[in-house]
Amino acid sequence: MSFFDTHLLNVVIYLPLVFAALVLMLPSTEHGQVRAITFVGMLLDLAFGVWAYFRFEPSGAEFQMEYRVPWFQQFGMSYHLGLDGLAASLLLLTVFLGPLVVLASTTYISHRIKEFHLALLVLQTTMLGALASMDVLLFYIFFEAMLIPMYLLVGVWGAEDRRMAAVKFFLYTLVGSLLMLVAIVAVYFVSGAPGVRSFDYGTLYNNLLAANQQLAACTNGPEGACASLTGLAATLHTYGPWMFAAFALAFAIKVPMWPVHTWLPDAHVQAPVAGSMILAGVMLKMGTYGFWRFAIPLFPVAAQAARPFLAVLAVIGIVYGALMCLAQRDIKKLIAYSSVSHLGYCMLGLLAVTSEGATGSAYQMLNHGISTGALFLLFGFLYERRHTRLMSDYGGIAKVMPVFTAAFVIITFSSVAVPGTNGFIGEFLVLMGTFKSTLPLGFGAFATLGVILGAAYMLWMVQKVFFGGITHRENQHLRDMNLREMLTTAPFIVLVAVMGLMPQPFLERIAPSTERYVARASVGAPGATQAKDDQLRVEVMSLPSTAAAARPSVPAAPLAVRE
Amino acid sequence: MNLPNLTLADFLPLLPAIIMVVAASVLLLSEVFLSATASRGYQAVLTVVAAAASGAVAVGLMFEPPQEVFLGFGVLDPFSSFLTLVVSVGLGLAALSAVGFLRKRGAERGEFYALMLFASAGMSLLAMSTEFITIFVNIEILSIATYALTAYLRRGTRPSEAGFKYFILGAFSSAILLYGTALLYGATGTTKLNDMVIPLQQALHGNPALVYVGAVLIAAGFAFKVAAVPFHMWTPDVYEGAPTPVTALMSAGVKAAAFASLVRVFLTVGKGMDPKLPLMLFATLALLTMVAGNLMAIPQRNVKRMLAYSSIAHAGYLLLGVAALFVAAPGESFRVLSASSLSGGTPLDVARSDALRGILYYLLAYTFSAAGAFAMVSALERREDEEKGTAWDLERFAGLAQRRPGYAFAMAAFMLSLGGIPPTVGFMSKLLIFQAAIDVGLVGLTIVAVLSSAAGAYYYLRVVVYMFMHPVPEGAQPLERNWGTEAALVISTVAVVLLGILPGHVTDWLAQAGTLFGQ
Amino acid sequence: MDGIVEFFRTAPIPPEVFAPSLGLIILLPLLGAFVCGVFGKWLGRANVHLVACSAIAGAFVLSLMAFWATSDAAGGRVVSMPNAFGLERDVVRYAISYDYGTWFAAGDFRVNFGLLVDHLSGILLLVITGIGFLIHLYSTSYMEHDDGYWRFFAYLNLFVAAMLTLVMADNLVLLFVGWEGVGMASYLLIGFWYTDSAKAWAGRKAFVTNRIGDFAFLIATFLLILTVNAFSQQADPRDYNSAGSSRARYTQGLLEKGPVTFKGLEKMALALPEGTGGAVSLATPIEAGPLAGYTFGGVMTATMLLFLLGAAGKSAQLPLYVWLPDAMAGPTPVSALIHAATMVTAGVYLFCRMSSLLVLSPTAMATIAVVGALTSLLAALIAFAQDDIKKVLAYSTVSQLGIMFMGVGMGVFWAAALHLLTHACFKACLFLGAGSVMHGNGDETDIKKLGGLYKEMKWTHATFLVSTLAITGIIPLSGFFSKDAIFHGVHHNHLHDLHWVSGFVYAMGLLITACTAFYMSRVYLLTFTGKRSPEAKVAHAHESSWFMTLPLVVLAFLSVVTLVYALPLMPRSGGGMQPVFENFLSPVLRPAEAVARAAQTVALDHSTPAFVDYLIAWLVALSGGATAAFLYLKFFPAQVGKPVPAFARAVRRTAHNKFYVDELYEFILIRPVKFVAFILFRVVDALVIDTVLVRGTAYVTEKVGLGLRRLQTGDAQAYAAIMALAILGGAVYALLQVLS
Amino acid sequence: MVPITYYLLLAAALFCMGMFGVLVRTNALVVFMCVELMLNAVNLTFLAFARMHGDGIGHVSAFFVIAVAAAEAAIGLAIVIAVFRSRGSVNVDDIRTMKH
Repeated sequence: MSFFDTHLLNVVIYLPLVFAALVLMLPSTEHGQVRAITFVGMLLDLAFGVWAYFRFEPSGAEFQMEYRVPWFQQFGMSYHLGLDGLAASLLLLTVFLGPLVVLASTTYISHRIKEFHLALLVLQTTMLGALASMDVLLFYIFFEAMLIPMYLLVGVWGAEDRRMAAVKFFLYTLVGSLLMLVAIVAVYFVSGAPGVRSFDYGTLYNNLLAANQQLAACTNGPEGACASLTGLAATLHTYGPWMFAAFALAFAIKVPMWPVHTWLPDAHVQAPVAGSMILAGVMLKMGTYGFWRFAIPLFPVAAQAARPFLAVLAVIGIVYGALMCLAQRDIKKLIAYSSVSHLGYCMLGLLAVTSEGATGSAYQMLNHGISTGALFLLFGFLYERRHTRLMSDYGGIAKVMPVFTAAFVIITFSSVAVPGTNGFIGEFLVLMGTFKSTLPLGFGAFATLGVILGAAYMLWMVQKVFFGGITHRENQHLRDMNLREMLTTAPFIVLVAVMGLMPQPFLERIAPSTERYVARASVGAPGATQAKDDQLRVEVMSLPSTAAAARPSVPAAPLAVRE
Repeated sequence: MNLPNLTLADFLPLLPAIIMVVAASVLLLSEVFLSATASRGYQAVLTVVAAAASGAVAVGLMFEPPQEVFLGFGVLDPFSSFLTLVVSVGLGLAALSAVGFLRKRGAERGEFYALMLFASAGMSLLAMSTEFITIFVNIEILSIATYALTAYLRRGTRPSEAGFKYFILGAFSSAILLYGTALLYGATGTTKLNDMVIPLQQALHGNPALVYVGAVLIAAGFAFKVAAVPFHMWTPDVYEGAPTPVTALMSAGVKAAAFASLVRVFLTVGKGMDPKLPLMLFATLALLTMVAGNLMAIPQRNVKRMLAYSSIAHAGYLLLGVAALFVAAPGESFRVLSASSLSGGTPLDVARSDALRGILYYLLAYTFSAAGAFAMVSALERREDEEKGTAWDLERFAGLAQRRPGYAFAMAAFMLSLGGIPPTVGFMSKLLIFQAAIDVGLVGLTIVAVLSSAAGAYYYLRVVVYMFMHPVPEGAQPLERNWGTEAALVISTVAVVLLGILPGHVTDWLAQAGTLFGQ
Repeated sequence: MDGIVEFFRTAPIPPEVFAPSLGLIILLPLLGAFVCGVFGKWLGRANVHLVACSAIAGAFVLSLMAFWATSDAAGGRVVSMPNAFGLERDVVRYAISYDYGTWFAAGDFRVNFGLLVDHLSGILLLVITGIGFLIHLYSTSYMEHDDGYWRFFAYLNLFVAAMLTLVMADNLVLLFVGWEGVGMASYLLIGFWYTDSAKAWAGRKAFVTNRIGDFAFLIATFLLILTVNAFSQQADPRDYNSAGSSRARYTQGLLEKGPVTFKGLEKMALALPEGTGGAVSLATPIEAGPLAGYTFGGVMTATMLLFLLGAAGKSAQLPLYVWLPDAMAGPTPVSALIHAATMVTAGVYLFCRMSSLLVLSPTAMATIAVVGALTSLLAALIAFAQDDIKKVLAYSTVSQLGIMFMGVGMGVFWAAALHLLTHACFKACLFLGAGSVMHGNGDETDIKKLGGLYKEMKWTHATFLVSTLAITGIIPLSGFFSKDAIFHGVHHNHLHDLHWVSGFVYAMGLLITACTAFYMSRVYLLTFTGKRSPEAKVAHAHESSWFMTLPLVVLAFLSVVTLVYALPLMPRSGGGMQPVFENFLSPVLRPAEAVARAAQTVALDHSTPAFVDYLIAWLVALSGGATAAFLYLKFFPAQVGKPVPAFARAVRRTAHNKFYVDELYEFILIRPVKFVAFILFRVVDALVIDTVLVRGTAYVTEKVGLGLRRLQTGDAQAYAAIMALAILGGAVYALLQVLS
Repeated sequence: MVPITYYLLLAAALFCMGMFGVLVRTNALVVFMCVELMLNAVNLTFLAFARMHGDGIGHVSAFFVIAVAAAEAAIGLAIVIAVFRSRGSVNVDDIRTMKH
């Protein structure tokens, strides 16, 4: 029973914070040291993160490396961490991006360097915490806290129009998540009597499960069968859709799904390279992760009802995002809109509720993190050299930057999902899952259009930027990537190949979560083969202390005043 | 005519108030013997010490069993003790931020602190009083002191104007409150809350008109003190005109005490009337206050005034908690003002104690955040511009992150806390209030609350934007540092963050305070 | 004699020993690509040449071994591989395979790295690596002045690797890897000279057009997967028996190798026809799943039509052929390898591979045949008026591919494959010849500005002549036989309910033959005969080095000798003789024939062409050639100076501008999409969502705040008044409560 | 013997008059006097009820109110003087520098 058996997740999450403290002690003039310490911290975190990833036993319990202590109990909260397959994968992605982001910013960020790295480290902690939280409110706290450092990243180190973008990003997300907060508290209350209810994911889910099954039975039963419902099921029947809507809105904004996506282009365009990388790489996944973990399993019936609608939005997102790209002149904006398109695939895969689709969706989350992250990274290098985002200001730079071009083209192929790269597997699985699902065939067909458009806009951009003759004199003497930049890019390219050719190690860890997700999501589906209970119920460790979560505060006898 | 024999046990509960009063008197007396030029640094120290002492005593009292004091004119219970704690905190922070403020203006005089102490004594007593005349007297004690404090600075037109408005409207409102009291007295024949319950229930069958109108008038009186829309109009002007530390004290202490008394009175009076009335009353007030407060703060460039509006908005959230106290039975439908049948089988008394807990925690949270924010304002304002009213312009905050990273961080913490963003205490306290409201089914109102607080985030963020994302304005003279201000900042920052992350112990007390409420 | 036969029938490396190293055939070029691409700059020209060529050479040797192994019959025991989907006794003969394990799996879907070499893929392996090697050799000299050589060879190796994957894949998804891989490689190679943006655009055009095909390909794959699921749920033992399988084995196969392997699909195809009895037939509606309600036959037709679109993308058929002519922007060896010999024939290969499924749907077959015929004719007509030698060859490629599609569509798979083979030889030869011509004439490609090269470039001229004759279809060259085999089959095969097709396609075929003969002769005559054109860039062309001529000679030689394949020398099982190639491919195509026989969707005819057929075809070809000869040797030289009649000019202009198809697409497809995108961005995204909804909300909020602010007049009495009013309201409400 | 209702109505009337005065009069001093009037109306009410209930609470309350009113008067007049000092007028309509 070593220290790490219990605390590994804590270490992974709070290590960046510790290093933030170290950085805080440094004088803000010591740029080199600040960078070095941050980098070391991120590397260590990567090491621990990888360790955690490999500790995760695919065949083991759903949630592993759990850690739970009482925290703010009379309010039904406990400090509870744990990883399932999906969370582990996303956690790996997060810690993987960490050091690279630092490397990417070494020359990009020239002022207020100490603050910048502080923000990075804090951001890392919040993201990891959100991924590992097993307590809904804990998740919410991290989910919200995440906004602050990112807001600063965009607003302080961003491009010319950064303030607007930062505030827009913040408020956009806040509105959604605040409504979700109401829903969280509401579902906490309806979930059970004072003694048994808790914000803990497991408790919450298990409390709702039976009612959800009843509700599903009557919803898919004859007309008006739900009138006879009582208790929790009845409440869910009346308010479930509202609560789901609140959750869905919050996460849909984060994803972002059409039509609540307009914060993304601004944020991406204005953010510094680090901001864009993390935003695309990890933050957007919080939305899909939220759907996967909370919104859909907690309210399967409402989700079932809303599924066609959401799926339509997802497909619109895919095609619409791609079309937007064709209309852009600004490279970063194009990449941002391509994210909208890619995340549309993730959502579609989720909503297909087939194991292929869900697996593909999860894998697509990782792919997008890598390919789009790399695209932003590479463009960041270019931007450092030329300080313009317009395609028309480039052209023909393949001549002067061959290595850079090669890297960019490889990533581009990954982003347009050429077989052999990681992108293909995710996209293929998502589409197949969609075709296999109970959604009409049209969804799959339209989504597949993205394959064409994707190639169209990405290659168009590559063409305009890299090929043809050099049209601007400034571009004649651009220097090619230096060693640091190559080192920063290499991991991405390696991963593109590795994840494309041997995805099994990654898929294996995702698979168990997928099965459970599908089982839980299809609780609400008509005529879904009811999965075994051990697939549905969430098994988590109970509080070590005897105190039950959410002990009701019993009122004492009124004051003896008059006798 | 036999005098009641009072034992020392009757005076023990008053200890915090007594400490403050004694300290005040010491200050006044010592001031007499000081030459105009003598250093007066000790005064702030003494005030802070008194505040600390009374706070400590209050904490100690929190574990005393609930008891009547002075034949039921007052009551000692964790609720009142916790409020005393809140008041002492507010007093301490205000006094700390006053040090530099007064020195800058060469207005250090003992009566300033003495008045602060008197006001705080009044607040802490108000939290305890359970008899209408006592309540009235205490309200007047704290009001009169604050009237004087508001007009304390004699330079310029603003302080006197603020004082005048505050005074006229304050007197007006207390007259109204008093009239309400009289009506209730007429209906019940007593002014003690505890004795009122039964006559009220009888009156309900007799002629409830007196009771109802009286209740409305009393509510109006309190609504003025807590600055609830539409009784809020004085707030921005007075907060702007008053010396910033005084503003801090008002926004923290006065509001807290008034809320405490409001809750006490209405939990009792409410028993004597159809619960629908107070629910409607406070739900409406909450709705108006939250929405209007936030909306009106949005266009403000004057930070001090913006904070005034924000304090109105916060009163709104607190009123939401108050409204949650008066939900008797959740209705069926989903309306904004009335409760919907969401409640998960929580017994109403439990829900009620949760609501009380939420209110108390919110008061503490708000005290720290607001006092800290005002301390920062007082550190940044330039008195040359006071007449123009630009002394508190957002520009003063531009580039603060480069000039004083520590200050900027602290202010950011306060702003986020006021905006209710985790991981700050502001989030936790809002959470408790919302939880209470949702628990009893005030979902519609809660949704309004969160939406308005999202709107609120905008103007809080704007301060952050100025501090972090705007360049330092050229010709910005260096900020002189001051131990008092910095102490205030450090204390409140630490509190804001710690209470946000580890609310455990405080909420344990609150569980007590909320439940062991003398009802 | 028997000794020799025995020697050829015993593979030097026993199949079971060799099978595991099949992967090397792909890995070698891949490695070459990696080395050339990453270290090419430092290695220097010679080393790069060495690495690239030896990689391909190695692959060629291995392919030879593989090919040999597939024909291994040592001691009369024919090489055979177990069929995971069939019963134990039911093995696949003349084939070796190896499964490198799972690539990816999710849910009940799984894809393996499974390689399969049978006679069909074997012969293609030889073509790819063999011709590939020759073209590498050729390129070493052709690219000698280009300092992007290392990129070039990296791409070329990459392409070969992808193409080999495509051919050796034993399942659709892996095939798709190659399918897109070659697309990617050709994108890189077409845009090889990226500094000329027109060339780079051509690359993008090729890729995107191919993507349109891939879009259909993907959907078709998914439909197949769904069909397999439905089949495995609905089929009953009789179905499995008729396919020589059993439920247990079949589901086991699905578990091990996934639903998209060709062998598995073959089994399903065998089980589907009505003739077999059983629960599932073409007319059976699918019960469950997304396809519920559609019949198996209907789904199969849809799938095959989608595959047709996919193949049309890759093999440059209507409506997606437009990219191929532009693809000539790439270096000439690329055009020879990718856009003549190998990649563009992928569509034909695909259909031969899935012949057993294809024959289930006469509709699809008819469509394929007709599309092929129309494409072929259109391309031929366009080729009439092209003056760029490579463009002419490009269109002739399109036309020849059309002919192959006709064959596939009418069920003469073996002939189509044979034509694929012969066409690979002579078209590669033609392209390389053209390359040699350009190389010798300062990259001049306009045939009007060449001429009289027969003296200067003897080798080039000779080989070009041979391959021209071959493509024109002159006895006794391979082209004649393969093409005629197709036409013969087309003529005598009959699609169920669609008898008119064979007649129509056959007629078209003859017409195409004539046209082919015409434009090819035109190219040949204008380029090599006559006297040197005054506008020639260089006064005297020089013959290329032997690096370039040797491949020409080899290819010319091949394009002669491959005729052997078409000769009816092998004994047919049912008596009589059958062409070598048909016999050779019969192990691959036997299931298709079985299915066709059972389903009676297409009546396959196996008669060998009679002398009359030969004669007709020959005359047609000759007539075309003769016309060309007459026009360009006698008529036009005489007409010089005379005004050309208007209609002639109009016709020529139209043909020269490719019948304005590109412009049409631009107008009906590309412009609208761009326009819609622009409108959506400006109106929906920027205006409606962002400005009106998002910023609008903020704006309204702020305005309301400003409005409320106005109430703060600063007048204490006003404040008091408002308070009073509020109290009044409260009191009134309270009193109302009392009254009620 | 005058019934209590009359006293109450009188008190209410006085209260309303005071309130109205606060709203309309412009001279700060007069406004302040109106407030005093309201307080006295309250006193009247207290006494009337005290009479009705026949106990001492009402009287006590009245005395308290008077005392407090005196204190208020003290501070209030001081403030009015401060206002007069700073702007030379005690006209309520002039005292509106801070607004919005």
